[in-house]
Amino acid sequence: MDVTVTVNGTTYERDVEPRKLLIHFLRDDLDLTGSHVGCDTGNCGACSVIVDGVLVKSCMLLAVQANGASIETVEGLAEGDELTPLQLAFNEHHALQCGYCTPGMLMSATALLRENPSPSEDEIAKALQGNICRCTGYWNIVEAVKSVAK
Amino acid sequence: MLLREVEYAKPGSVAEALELLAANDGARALAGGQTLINVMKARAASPDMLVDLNGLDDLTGIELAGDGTLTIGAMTTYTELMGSAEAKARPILGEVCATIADVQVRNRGTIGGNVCSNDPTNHLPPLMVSVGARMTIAGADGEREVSAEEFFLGVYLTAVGPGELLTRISIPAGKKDGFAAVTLGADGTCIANAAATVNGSVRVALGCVDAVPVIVTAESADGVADAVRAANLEPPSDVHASSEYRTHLAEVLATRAAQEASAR
Amino acid sequence: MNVSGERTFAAPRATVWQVLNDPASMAKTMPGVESFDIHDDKRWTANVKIPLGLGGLKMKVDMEKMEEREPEFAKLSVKGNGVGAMMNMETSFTLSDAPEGGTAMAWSADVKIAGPVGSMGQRVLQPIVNQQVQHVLTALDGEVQEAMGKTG
Amino acid sequence: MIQSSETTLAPAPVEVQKGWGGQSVKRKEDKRLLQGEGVFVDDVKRHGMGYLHFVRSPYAHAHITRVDVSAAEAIDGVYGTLTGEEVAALTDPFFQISSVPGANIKDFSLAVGKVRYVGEPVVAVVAETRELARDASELVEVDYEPLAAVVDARVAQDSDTPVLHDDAGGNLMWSGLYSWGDLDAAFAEADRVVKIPELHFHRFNSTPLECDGALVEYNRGVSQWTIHTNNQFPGFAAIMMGPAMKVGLDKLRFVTQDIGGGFGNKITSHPQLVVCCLLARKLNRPVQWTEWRTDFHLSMSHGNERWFRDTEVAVKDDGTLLGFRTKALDDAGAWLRYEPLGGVIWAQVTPGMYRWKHIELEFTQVATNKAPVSPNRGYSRMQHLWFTERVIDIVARELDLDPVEVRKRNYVRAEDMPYTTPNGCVYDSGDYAAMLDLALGLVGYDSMEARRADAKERGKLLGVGIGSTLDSGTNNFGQSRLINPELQFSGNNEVATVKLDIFGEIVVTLGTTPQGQGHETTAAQVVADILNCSVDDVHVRAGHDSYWNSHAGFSGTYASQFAVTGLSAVKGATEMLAAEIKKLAGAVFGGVPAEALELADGGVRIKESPDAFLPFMACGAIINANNAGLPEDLDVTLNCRYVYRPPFEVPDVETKMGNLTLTYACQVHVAVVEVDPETGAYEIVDYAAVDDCGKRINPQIVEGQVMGATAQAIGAAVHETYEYDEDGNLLTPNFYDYHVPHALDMPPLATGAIESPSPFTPLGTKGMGEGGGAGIHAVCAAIQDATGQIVTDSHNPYQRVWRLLQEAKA
Repeated sequence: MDVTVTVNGTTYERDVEPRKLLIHFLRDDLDLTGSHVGCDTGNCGACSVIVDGVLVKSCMLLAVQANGASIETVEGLAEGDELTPLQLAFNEHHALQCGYCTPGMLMSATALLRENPSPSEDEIAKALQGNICRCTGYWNIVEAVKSVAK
Repeated sequence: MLLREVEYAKPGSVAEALELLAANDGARALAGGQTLINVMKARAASPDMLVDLNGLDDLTGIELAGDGTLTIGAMTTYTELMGSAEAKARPILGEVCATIADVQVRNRGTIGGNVCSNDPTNHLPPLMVSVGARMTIAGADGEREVSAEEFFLGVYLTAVGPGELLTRISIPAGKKDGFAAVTLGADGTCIANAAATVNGSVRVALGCVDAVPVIVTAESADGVADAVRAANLEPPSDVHASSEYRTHLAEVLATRAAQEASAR
Repeated sequence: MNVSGERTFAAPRATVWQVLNDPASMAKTMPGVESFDIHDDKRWTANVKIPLGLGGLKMKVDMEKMEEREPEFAKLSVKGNGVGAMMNMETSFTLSDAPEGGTAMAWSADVKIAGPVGSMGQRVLQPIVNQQVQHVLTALDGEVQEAMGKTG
Repeated sequence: MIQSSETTLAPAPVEVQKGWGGQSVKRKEDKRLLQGEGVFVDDVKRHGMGYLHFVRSPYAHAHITRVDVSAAEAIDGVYGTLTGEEVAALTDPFFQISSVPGANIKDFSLAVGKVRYVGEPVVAVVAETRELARDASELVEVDYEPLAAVVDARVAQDSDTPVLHDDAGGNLMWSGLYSWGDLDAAFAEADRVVKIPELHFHRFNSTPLECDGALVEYNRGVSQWTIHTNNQFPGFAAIMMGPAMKVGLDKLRFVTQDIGGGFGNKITSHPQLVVCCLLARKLNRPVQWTEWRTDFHLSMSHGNERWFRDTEVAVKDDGTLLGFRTKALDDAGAWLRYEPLGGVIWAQVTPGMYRWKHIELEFTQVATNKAPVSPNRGYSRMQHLWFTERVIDIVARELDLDPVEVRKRNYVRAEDMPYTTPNGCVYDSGDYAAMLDLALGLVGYDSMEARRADAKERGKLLGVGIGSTLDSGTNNFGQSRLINPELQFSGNNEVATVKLDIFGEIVVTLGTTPQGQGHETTAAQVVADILNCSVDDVHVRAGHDSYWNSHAGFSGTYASQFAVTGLSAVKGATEMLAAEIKKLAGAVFGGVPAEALELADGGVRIKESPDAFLPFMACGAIINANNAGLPEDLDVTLNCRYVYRPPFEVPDVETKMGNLTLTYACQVHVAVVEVDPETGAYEIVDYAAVDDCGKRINPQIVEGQVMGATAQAIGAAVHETYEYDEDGNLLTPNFYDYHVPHALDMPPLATGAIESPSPFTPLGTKGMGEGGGAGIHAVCAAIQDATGQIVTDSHNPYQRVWRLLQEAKA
């Protein structure tokens, strides 16, 4: 089936099998390998992206379902080499180690901050509940997000 | 990961969706996909065709009638329900939805999908039973309505037959509700849960203990534990809970839910 | 997983025995049978599609009668091979004359399920198995009644 | 949510770095990872590559009676398959570390003739797309004849138990008796003998978020494979794969950039890598393999499950520990992929943190129909340390003593350092009692009784528990000879190269395969301090490539050693480079001796006349591109390779004595839990983690490691378990049932640090990446405190706590 999506401002048109998950479409067909796969049951959130303004796990959405959508992924956060305050805060607070969960974490935190620019610590943890990190224990991730909260 | 081949259809109306479902034996409705897609990844089930209900306006929306009855479109997401001013009329709904999985799942997962999958660990089947929800099912011959009690038939099986769709859920007015669960970590997989509603007497629906929610009633919260014992539950054992432990949790959680409901 | 139970049929033992030992009648009691092949009086094969709410589970099921003592006892081995699941079941039943008339059947089954479906967890599988068993027993009742109709 | 406190102790005079070392320099690797520009193994693509999917066993134990791949191969887009039969013809079984009987098993990269655990790879299928490869794998017909399975190590050696490996003649894989000191004397001297019938350390692992994978290319012209993989110990993979594939190690090139977590779990992917290699050659195209989560849970690197049985502890009435004897029974799963090294690795921490003098441990490892075990963060020591901690708390309870006092009475004391253990290991430095005080202070231990009363009012049972462990780092591989005296391994090594390139770039290559430990950053800190430049001027190459010539036999990232082996190699290479730069400058300046020169401001200058300055750019250019006229005997390349070799002797095979590890970082954790007595559900309401890893090059990275180890320990203690049913089906094959901690599950954390530099390492550092699993015990002890019942399992889900409470009532 023909699928047209706009990812980080660029429009792509591809022919895909209906069974292809959005995450595989992004990674394999569009070569946007920033979003990752860490599980096969929709638990880990490493594939989190924002579709038409809504934070979703791209492993529980078919690529054909995203037809016509505007998608934001980790690759689109920074303007060129200019990291966002959130990305800088992750560096400042050592909120990443292996970096595999990081793209999903950043997307979840980005979605949170758009909706709630001054989240409490509990609200941050609740917003990151869908993203598994096995390296950091989350404390520094929460600190990083807190540091850019208004 | 990696689904089997499947056809995909995106109907423009409920009628078209019903036609597609009726015409294709192996077709399944795709709601939020937060359960179905995962089951398909495991290839534990592989429908021949997915009929995508996303975008069908007739299946969304939350209305509050003058008598306090809430009518919720089956494709309403948990997030939409949590944010709905109308849904605050029955506060337990938003409260329970807020504990389902995580933000991403709540953004996609739908009320209709939750009840139609009727996984024994889901939160909404017992809640729908305790609040006395009524489910509207559309088919080729029009619509019919069944009570939540009649709706749940088995694991992954409901009164929604081949060629049919759950279109909306209506919930009568009320506030005296409670919900209690033991989960694997915060908002994790459910080990046992219970939903209670006080309407004169107490009505509790127990989740995770059988293929469908088990109803017990009592005069007051104090009598709930006895009522659960009298139900002679034989819940399944699994890695998280033996049948004995689940039986015990059912009793404790039923009482807690009933106490919460009574206290409102 | 072990499941067992007892059931009484309003029919003489010979009729119940006949139904239970007729592959064609048994086929009618199984959920979602799409085709059925009888190899000999001890072995038969069914292609089934077990109806699950999320989509049917297709399985090729081989049955073999391991033991029988007419008209009271039989033991069957059932091996199912599906893409999402493998099932191994040993089931047996004992018939006796019920005190209040009719035939009493005591049955038990040891069911093992492996593969992706198996990984869905006991809390899902156990209710599903119970559900399918109920389906079989209800259908069995119907078959026995039908056999009564034919013979009576 | 987080609070920190720090103390510095310097019991021994140690030269430590000044300047960049010791600063929390922001990580150099973060930028690419934050932009989604890391390169993980599944990101690597090649033209015409085929995707590999494994057909896996649905049975825990079965004979394979028939394999038919014809239907799969007939599909359009399927490139080919590989069966166990082909593997058996093309390769030799993997080399076994074990002595007999484990030495006799025949381990191939696909199941041959028999399957031994659910999820074992049986056939590999390669196709044009990922989906198609899986489709085709469903068409591979395999007939099995199921056999009874053994899933409980305790009955594995019974006569009526099925045998996994007929070649081994039974399920016993390895056994050995370790006995040090004088047990009889200890028990004669004891006032009390505390008996503990059985303790169980459960099966789990660290579940790195990225699963295993590879992209393998075969270069037919030079008969050589390039293996892009996230294997974290390519040196080990190579020595397993080369002999099996009957090729020299130079034919196996390992390339890695970013790895999505390892924790030891990515050491033993060599069987899958062999399959990829064979198929890349057979099909003459690049082969890509990505392991999915369920595959990982079913088949990869479970941590060693261990039972401690018939334990007897000799103690004095005042709580002085004299000695213990126990029988450790280790469940290896179906294959020995790194085992039975777990049978000796624990001996690095034989007495735990205590001054026990007399110890006897009978170690037995058996095979079961479960996934093979392999190293997991805290490998084998964690099990043993949990055991020693459990003994302390059980003894304290039996003697009605305070667990804090029993610990302090028996801890190895600061003044005893360096301390030689009964088996000849040397604890380098530390003050365990001071760490405990710090940790207790962080949770407000003094006010615990008031909190207990407050919890009781709210209907909760409060408990507080301690876990004190060692993270022994930098292995002496000579300990493998205690397992198998025939083995020719000993010592350890790691390599770094540091060079000055043509435009003066400082380029560092490491032999390691980091998975988030920040090696690019800490290596740059060490280099910058020696070359007296900025960390921004140091380019540490990302990842690992065995063709960079910067790897040694033991290269990799495992076993808590980078801060010692890796950074010492970096230090050595950088010092060589610094000396060469001075030598070159001396020649350029016309015979100025090295002592008169100094490195500063991105160049080298004469101390007395700083205007005589040669920038690094000039140095690099002269040697690399403008070298005419240089003195003939000037042996300067500005490309320095250094191999760090820690000071080790070969352990004594007879007495099993020897120094098995160079450094001992230490952790003291305290957990406070509140139990809901009606459900057994509990919450960790307070947590303190105090760590001492000697000199910290980058305190923030160190704290990050401590936090991660803490979270993993909490996860293991409360939720994470690989549990099997009696037929050998894994009941927790995904994150739905294998619950790892999420953000909302984390307790408030207070961290503390003490620095007691190691006197044995060039930088005063100690390896510290694994943590010792202190948190697992802290939670167990807290539950024991809250319920009043002895905790005998390392895993305490709500259900088990509820049962403990039922037992307390009864």
